[in-house]
Amino acid sequence: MNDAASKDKRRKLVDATMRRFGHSQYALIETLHTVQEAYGFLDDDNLKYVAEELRVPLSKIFGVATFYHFFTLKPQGEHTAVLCTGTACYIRGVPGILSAIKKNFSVDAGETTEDNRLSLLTARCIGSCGLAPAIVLDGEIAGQVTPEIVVDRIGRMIQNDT
Amino acid sequence: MSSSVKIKTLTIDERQVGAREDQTILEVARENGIRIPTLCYLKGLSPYGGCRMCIVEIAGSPKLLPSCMTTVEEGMVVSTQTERIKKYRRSLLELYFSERNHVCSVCATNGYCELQSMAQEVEMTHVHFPYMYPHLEVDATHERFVLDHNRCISCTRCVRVCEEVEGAHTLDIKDRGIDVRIITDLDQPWGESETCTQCGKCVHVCPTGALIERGKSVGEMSKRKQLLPYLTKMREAQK
Amino acid sequence: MTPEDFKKIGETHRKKRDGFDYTINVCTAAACVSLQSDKVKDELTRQVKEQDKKDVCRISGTGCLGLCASGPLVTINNDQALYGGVKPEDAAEIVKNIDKKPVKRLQIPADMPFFARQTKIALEHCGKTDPEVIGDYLALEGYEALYNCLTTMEPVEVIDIMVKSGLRGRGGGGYPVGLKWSTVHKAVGAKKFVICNADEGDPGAFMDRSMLESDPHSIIEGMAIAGYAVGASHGYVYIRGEYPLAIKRLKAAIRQAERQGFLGKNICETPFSFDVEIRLGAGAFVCGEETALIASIEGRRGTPRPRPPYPAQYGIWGHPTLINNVETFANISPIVRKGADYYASIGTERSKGTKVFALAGSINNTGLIEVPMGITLREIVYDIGGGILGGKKFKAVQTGGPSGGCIPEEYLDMKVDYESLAQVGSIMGSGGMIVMDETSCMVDVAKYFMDFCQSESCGKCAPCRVGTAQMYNLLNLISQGKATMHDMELLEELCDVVRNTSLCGLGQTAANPVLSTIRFFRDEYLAHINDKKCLAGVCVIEHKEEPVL
Amino acid sequence: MKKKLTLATLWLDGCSGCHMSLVDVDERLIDVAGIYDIVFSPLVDVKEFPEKVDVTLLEGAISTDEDVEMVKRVRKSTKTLIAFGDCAVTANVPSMRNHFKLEDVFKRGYLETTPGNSIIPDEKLPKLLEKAYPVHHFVHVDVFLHGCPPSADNIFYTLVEIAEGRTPELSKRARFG
Repeated sequence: MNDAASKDKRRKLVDATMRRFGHSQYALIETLHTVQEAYGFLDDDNLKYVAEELRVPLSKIFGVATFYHFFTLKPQGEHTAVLCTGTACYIRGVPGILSAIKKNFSVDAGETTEDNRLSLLTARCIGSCGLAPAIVLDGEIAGQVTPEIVVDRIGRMIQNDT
Repeated sequence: MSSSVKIKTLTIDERQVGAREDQTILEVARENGIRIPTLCYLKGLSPYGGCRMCIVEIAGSPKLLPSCMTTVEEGMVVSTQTERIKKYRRSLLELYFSERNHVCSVCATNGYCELQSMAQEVEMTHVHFPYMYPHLEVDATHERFVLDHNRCISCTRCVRVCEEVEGAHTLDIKDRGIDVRIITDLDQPWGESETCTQCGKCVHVCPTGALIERGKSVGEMSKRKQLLPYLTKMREAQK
Repeated sequence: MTPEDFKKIGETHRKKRDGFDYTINVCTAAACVSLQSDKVKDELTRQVKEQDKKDVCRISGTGCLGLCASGPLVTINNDQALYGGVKPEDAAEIVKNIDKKPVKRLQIPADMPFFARQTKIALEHCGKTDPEVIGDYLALEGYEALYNCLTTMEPVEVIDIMVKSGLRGRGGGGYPVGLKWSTVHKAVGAKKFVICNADEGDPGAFMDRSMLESDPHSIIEGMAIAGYAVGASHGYVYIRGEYPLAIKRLKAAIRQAERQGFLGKNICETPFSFDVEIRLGAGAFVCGEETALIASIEGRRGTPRPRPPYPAQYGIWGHPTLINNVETFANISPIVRKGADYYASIGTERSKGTKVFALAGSINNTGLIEVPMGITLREIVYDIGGGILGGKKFKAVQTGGPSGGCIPEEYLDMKVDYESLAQVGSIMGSGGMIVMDETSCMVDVAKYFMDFCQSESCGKCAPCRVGTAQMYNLLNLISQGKATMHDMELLEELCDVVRNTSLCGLGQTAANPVLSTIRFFRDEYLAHINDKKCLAGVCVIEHKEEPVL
Repeated sequence: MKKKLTLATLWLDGCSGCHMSLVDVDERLIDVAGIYDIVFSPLVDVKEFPEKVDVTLLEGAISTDEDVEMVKRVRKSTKTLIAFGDCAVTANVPSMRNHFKLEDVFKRGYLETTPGNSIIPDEKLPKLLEKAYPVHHFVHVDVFLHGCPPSADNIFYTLVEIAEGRTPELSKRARFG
């Protein structure tokens, strides 16, 4: 490991998780959680690093990382919108909301806009069915939304810091 | 056989057979010359239970169980060829053929393919489910072998032989559901893999034309079926 | 730590609470938090200070009060007043009126059927305690059940209570809890494990989340009792990574329990040791399946393996393992405290006790409810749920999520229990209950669930991997008005193949939403196919003749 | 003497290899001629598909709008329809274009691989379907005679069995595909 990397605070968090589990192979998923939390996504360098530290084959770590939808191998945009697609949300208008976002911000589910301002994700259910339809904007849940409200709020969210 | 191992008696297809208590229905059936079709099972590799071809009916159980992973029990009554099972096996095989692009007439393993001969075994005349025609890659970057995802049935024999017998674990499976694919290392071209030992075991355990040797044209790629049994035997002898 | 000690903690805590004339509880479960109940709480605290009522009035965060549709919710002394839709600017008025008549415009009648028709056992503490304070839990007899089990009962006696209570696993399958515990107890193994399945995966279900957010100690206590009964010394909670608040509260609760000696070595000064670790799920529905869950805890792809052997014999790292879900564990301590007979006196012949449901969809009172088994769907939808949103016409209740079915109006008077639901082609499931009105298209609903199943299929076995994708494609054709009756036959055939040949529960039940909608709403399918029409007006059908097929 | 059956043969999107295999029946063709009257075939000079045919051997996949019309027409007039060879049974080689966009197929087939001023043919030609399909995708098929091509033995066996009023058991006689 080079100096720059060893000084990397984020790498230390990853190391701490692996240490907590005695560098056991069983710690793989917990470690990937930490990597994603620290770096925002799972990049090749970290996958290789974790593979080596935990003595897990590369193909296995890649298999695990791509099996779980919580993990992402692509960097996220500056802002994220996670649209809940649970049953309650679905029957109360998710398809309309999704197409409104796609249309207004030219972004597909699971993708990031070209200017890297917005990542649009879908969640199978965020457990806020009482608030259906719900969307999580930069970590904050907005409930009982309509296509208009969502477009407005995302618009304001991604413009906030320009 | 150690003296502590118990012997069980069971019935398979109306035949009384004896078995060690740790044996699976499939093993006992094969020992007794009763043929149960399999795709993902391969002697010498850990059982997987994914292809579902080896499902059997067990009296008293409403569920069909995979014989490759179900151990024998005293008094068990097993049926391997009921009309119901035969129908399901045919449907399963049709699903396999519909999943990817299995064009036998231009396949290097045409005539040596286990999927192809399975169709004959289960009396499949045609695929009545819609073909899905996914667009899939062929990885021909390796100097000796080719991985053609069009022919892969995701049985993971290659993954298991690479991990369990060769010990390299170059191969694994990525994503899930209909999107699963065999990968090498971090999903990079096979030719760039630094962990592949080029042993070729994956090619020879692959039941279809998904893994072949380079330069083999239509109908030329036969698999060395004796390779794994031989290795298994030699390794057991060493222990 | 002796029982006297922890009773003392509870007592002190109770006294501290009783020292105030008023306790204002603000719901801090996820739904209310997302409606800014945290800001309401801050403002209430400020107002209490400002209006100089600090000596008589305390503010506390609390778990889910249930009626999520009317959040943020606030209670005064639990049942003195219940306020809904509270905004930060209402805080002044609430505090001002604390010793006077309740604020009418915010008040929700506490005797409304939504509350009156429920029976709370698993949710007994929800909304009454601060989930982040162990003292609150201890003040309500918390950990007494564990103490009693450890000091006065043999493990088999504990199991016997579970057998007699008739409690069945609340994760979906309804396997008798006593029997499962007994199997793990009898299993031979140097090490045994207890796993709490909190990977709540059904879209449209939030019971586990609410319970973990509202009353984490009851889950921990339930797990510890289970550990004692089966002979395990280590427990895992496998929880969805998407539930940050629940994870935070559970982590805090585990730490508190360890500090007070309810987890760790020699619990309550007995030889029994038990610890609990959290493992994060990472977004894979199939990990609700026991063997897939175990694979995931072991750091592998969450693919299931054929059973037998069952985890009770061969579980995590090959050791005997007990797996129950959150609601099941939440029931354990109340059953031990109140007795098996009490629990068994509630419910129906074969489905004892209560069931927690997450009521959502096109219904007025969405929220978290706990009802006795045997209640009718009509009572849930119309009395507790307050009827259909916007006065629309009822169409179906969906239970069991992607493994369940849609129940039509003609069965509204059916009793809710495991057997009845199975008879109409649905399942109890983990407790998601989605009400649909006339604006929902049942073909579209079936397509929705099949899309879910195909994207959650692990891909290990061919029938589920290919079959669910094939079924989704066919449903898509039907919904677009491009299908023929032949496609309908193929769909029904695939349902049969996938159900009977798939490796695990996901595939074996994936066809249920399709089968149940075909059974009860066949006319909607036929309208799409023959008349190229979506009766509910949901599906987009292009009416141009296709030049080619 | 028993009344002869009528036999039609045709190929749609196929290479005619199956018909070559039919000719490979060799001297047994005389036997075939003894049981069947060939009423429509590339081998005989009839332009219109007859109103009523006992048996039709249909080679090739269904790839164009004309193919679709033809196969429906054939089905309507035929008592026993045989999907003749792998292209008819599985869409085989013609289906290899199915995982590409039609547009790309045209580009590759008419522009990129031909030198000079090449163009994509206009509407006067039959319109290519998005995908090539097996025959049973459009109409009911009575007998699936697979093989690429089916062996002469199996063709002869099939024709004889049908003439004798039996259902040919082909799955065990030839490998699939």
